[in-house]
Amino acid sequence: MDKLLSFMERTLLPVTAKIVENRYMQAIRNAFIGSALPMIIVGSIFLILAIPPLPDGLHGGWLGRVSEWLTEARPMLMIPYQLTFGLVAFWVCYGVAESLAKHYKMDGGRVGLMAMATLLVFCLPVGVRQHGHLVGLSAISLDRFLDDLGAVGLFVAMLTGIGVAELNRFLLRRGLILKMPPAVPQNVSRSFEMMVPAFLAVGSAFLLEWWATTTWSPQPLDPATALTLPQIVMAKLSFLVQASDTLPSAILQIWLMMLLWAVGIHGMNVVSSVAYPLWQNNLSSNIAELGAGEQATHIVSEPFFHMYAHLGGSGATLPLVFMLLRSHVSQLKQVGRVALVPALFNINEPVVFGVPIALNPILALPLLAAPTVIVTINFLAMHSGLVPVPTVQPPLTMPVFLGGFLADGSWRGTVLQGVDLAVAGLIYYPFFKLYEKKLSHFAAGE
Amino acid sequence: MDKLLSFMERTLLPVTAKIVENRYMQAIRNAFIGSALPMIIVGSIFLILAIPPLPDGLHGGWLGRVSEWLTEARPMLMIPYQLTFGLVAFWVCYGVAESLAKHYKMDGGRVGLMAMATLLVFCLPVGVRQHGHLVGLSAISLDRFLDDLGAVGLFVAMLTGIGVAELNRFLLRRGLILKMPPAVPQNVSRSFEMMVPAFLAVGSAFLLEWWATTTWSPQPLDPATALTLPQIVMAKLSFLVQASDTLPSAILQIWLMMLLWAVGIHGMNVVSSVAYPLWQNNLSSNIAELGAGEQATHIVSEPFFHMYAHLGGSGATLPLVFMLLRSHVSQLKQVGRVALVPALFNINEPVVFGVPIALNPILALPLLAAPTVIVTINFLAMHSGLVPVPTVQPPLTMPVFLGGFLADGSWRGTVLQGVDLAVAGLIYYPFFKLYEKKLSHFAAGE
Amino acid sequence: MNRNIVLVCSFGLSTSLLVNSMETAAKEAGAQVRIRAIGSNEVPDVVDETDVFLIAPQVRYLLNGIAAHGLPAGVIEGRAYALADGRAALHQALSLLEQGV
Amino acid sequence: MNRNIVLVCSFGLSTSLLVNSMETAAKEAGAQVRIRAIGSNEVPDVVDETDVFLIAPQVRYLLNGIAAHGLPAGVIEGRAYALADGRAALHQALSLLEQGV
Repeated sequence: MDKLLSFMERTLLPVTAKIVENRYMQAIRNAFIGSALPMIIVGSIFLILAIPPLPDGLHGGWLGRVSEWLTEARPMLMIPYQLTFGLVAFWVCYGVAESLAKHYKMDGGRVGLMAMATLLVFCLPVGVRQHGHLVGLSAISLDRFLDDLGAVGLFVAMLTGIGVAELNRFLLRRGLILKMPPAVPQNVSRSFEMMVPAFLAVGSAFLLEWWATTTWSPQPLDPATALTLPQIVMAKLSFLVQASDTLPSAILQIWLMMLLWAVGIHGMNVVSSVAYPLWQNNLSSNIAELGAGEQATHIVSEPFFHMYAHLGGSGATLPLVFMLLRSHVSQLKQVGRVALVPALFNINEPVVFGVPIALNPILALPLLAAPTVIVTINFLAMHSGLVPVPTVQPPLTMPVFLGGFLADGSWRGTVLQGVDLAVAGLIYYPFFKLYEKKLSHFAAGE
Repeated sequence: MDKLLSFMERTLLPVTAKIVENRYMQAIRNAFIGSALPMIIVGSIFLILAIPPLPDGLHGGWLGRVSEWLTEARPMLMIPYQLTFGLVAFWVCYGVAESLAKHYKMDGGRVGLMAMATLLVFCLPVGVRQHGHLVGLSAISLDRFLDDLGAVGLFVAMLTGIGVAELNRFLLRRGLILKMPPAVPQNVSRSFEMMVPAFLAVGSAFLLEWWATTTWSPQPLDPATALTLPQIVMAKLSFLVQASDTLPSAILQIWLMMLLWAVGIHGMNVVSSVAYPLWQNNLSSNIAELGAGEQATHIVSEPFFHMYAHLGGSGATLPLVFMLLRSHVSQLKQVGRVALVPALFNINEPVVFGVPIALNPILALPLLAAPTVIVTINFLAMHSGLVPVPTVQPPLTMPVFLGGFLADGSWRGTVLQGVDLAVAGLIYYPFFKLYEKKLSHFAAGE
Repeated sequence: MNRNIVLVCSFGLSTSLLVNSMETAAKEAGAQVRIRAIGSNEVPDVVDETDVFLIAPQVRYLLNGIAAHGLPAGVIEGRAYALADGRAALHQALSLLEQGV
Repeated sequence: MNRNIVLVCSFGLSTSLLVNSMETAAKEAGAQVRIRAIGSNEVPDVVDETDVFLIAPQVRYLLNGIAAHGLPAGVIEGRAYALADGRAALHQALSLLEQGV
């Protein structure tokens, strides 16, 4: 086991470094954390206000009238959500371009705006005819346009952000921009430097969209059915999104995260670099279903892991902290004391490196097993409808029990977290005892 | 005259300082130059491509077919323009918030995005009913939504940018934000710090919009006629926009600019601080008319001054440069040599301070008179339909003749510039000779 | 002259404890240091104002990339990181500084 | 030690000539200076790296606001500005530096 862990570390470290250090992956992660996350979380709050977690079947009385009004006003109350979280691809597009531009020492804000304008072009079908005449944006519905700026457009948005930043870099390097003398102040010279890249970005997006719409849309071209690039790309990638929302995928993802953490690498960080867009898609689909008065059905999203699996931090280590606090080995007790408060906010690096769990042949096993079992339980509980699926993404530091309630707007989420904690505790306990014993032996042997 | 000029300087300097140094005015100017200008100019290029300056009445032949296709495809070809220049308020809103946030040492990009999300809320009527039911964004047309992000929404966009930045500052100062420990990296802590301000900004925009829509829209509320805040504000301010597009207004504006320049203050800078939104409105109205196949009718816009009045720089000093070059006073000849190349790109500080014109009692008169006469000629020429009104905003450094052609897409614009140059030359010439004589006397007296 | 110690972590939520404790340790030891934590993406921005990088163990795969900037850099020992042992981390930073690159 | 001279203008299109000519003058005179031009809005950002401000005549209404930062500041003489007379402007900057605030 010891050998296996150190072999894994040697193998995984370089791969991880490549994934996480890749500048595009970094830009995407920065975009999600820096630009989209506030919109996602604030949007989630508006969503809770628009579709509050009230018990079903309220009729009559004060609460019943509120509930009825809320149902009637839902389309209107969804607006603040739709214009924040609902435009997640728009904010991500800005963030990716801004972050990458800063990486290249260019003006992040300006490049970010240029990427936004470019993405907007991709969200309108081009070359569509109505009554035989070519039509412009007046023929497209606002609904469909904004849809493309949401989860549907995430892949195209990330690519647009990268593409626009790279275009700027290429043109700047080759000197193919309107260059002002060095003495001209930055705000003016930057404005002029943007003109050639902005023209090329928006112009080529327009031509690409024209080609894509006319090539891939159902014929004859019609504003109601014509497809945009985000829709086309999403259709091609929908197998990925669908595949991501299955039990094997959930287990694969948690396994990867925990394998990395077993050798002390930030697994959530690495896996989310790749999986975040898929999670956001599933979450957004849930909200769309909810908004339409249907049952939300997509299970595997960010809160599925952060709220229901990583209880007290990656690996569901909260029960372990309580065991540490009551340990007779003073070293472990000390770790428990330091680790308690962070663990209440789902931060468990003190546990992982203090006990340590990382690279620990005894504790690596429950670190892998506990979250896997929990994820399986949660998936089945949500799939069977016992517990609603998550529709809200609370901040990752949301304490356990509260997080479970907020994420699916139901006390059943809280109960599920309780069950998960008990299961995790049962799995950790024997291994913890074994490790404690080993440490006592060492202490006695000294 | 000498006394008058120095009195004006003493009076105007502090007023100018207040207008230009005001942090909101600075933020608005930065927003137009840094964030909106690239979009305005690139959008103008797309506009030229969509509505190229082809002679009227082309039928048959190769050029005729191109012309016909262009007319047919116009709604589609307008898209790149509509999503760049057409969203000028959207970019200005970001720019104002970003610039003001940076002034307050906050994160410009994040505050800018928050302002954009807030502005989007203002562009949707809230509380509208259709068939008796409250409706959300699906009932609103994309056309009207995007309209509000254009010139119509400029005033609200600037106020939104200022409001959101001030809200952030207020909450930050009072500590009313989710504060992370100082050791948390900036990208994460900023993301958390945005949540309270973003919630309050979007939330209160929603409530304000709800109140505004239900209070000011024609009753009964209907998605087709309900008004948004940008539309309501624009309606209240439309008298200003209309008043701005008159000959007295044009003369007043050029007088202010030239009075300031007469005492050596950057007049265009000061006047545009206030007038830019009005100019943009007039320009956008022209483009809307053009897009609808009508005649553009709004005269007083940015290119009306930059392209047709400030020939060779503020004050139409280009003819003066040629007089300088041929002067027998070596001092003037020297200024002419330095001033020639900048003047070809409409930069005339070397003339203003080299001759000098500023604070020069002899040359202050033609500096005021020449642009006033030119502006009057141009206004009348455009009003009578002899010359088309400007529909495109070339960069301010666009050389004379070329700029006149580009701004209205017609050779008549170039001819008008030629006439203007001749008139300016005639007005400057006697005063120039007088001044030259005075200098020769001095030189002889020495 | 103040030496700049920069801690590199991922989301940085767990690093704040260590920074505080290192600052206390520095005060006790009379060491002239400025300590801050940054996310991995900020590394290129702060290179000019950094004398030594300490890397959190869960992102130790960043070591090679960071060391390429030509400054002393090391991974914080797991237990010191976990227990927010400021003295140990400070000691590690100072000895990295002494060794140079 | 390099002294930082910052020229403040409006759009800055006309200041570039002067910067170049000042740099030439500085080289000739062997003066150790770094010269740059900024827009008026950038003043607060560069205060820390500035030793003296020179203000273009057409934005001379900025003088009071800029002088409030407690650094030597002056308006460039019109003719020196107009003719891109680097020597005169450099001389003005250096004497402002000598006088202090």
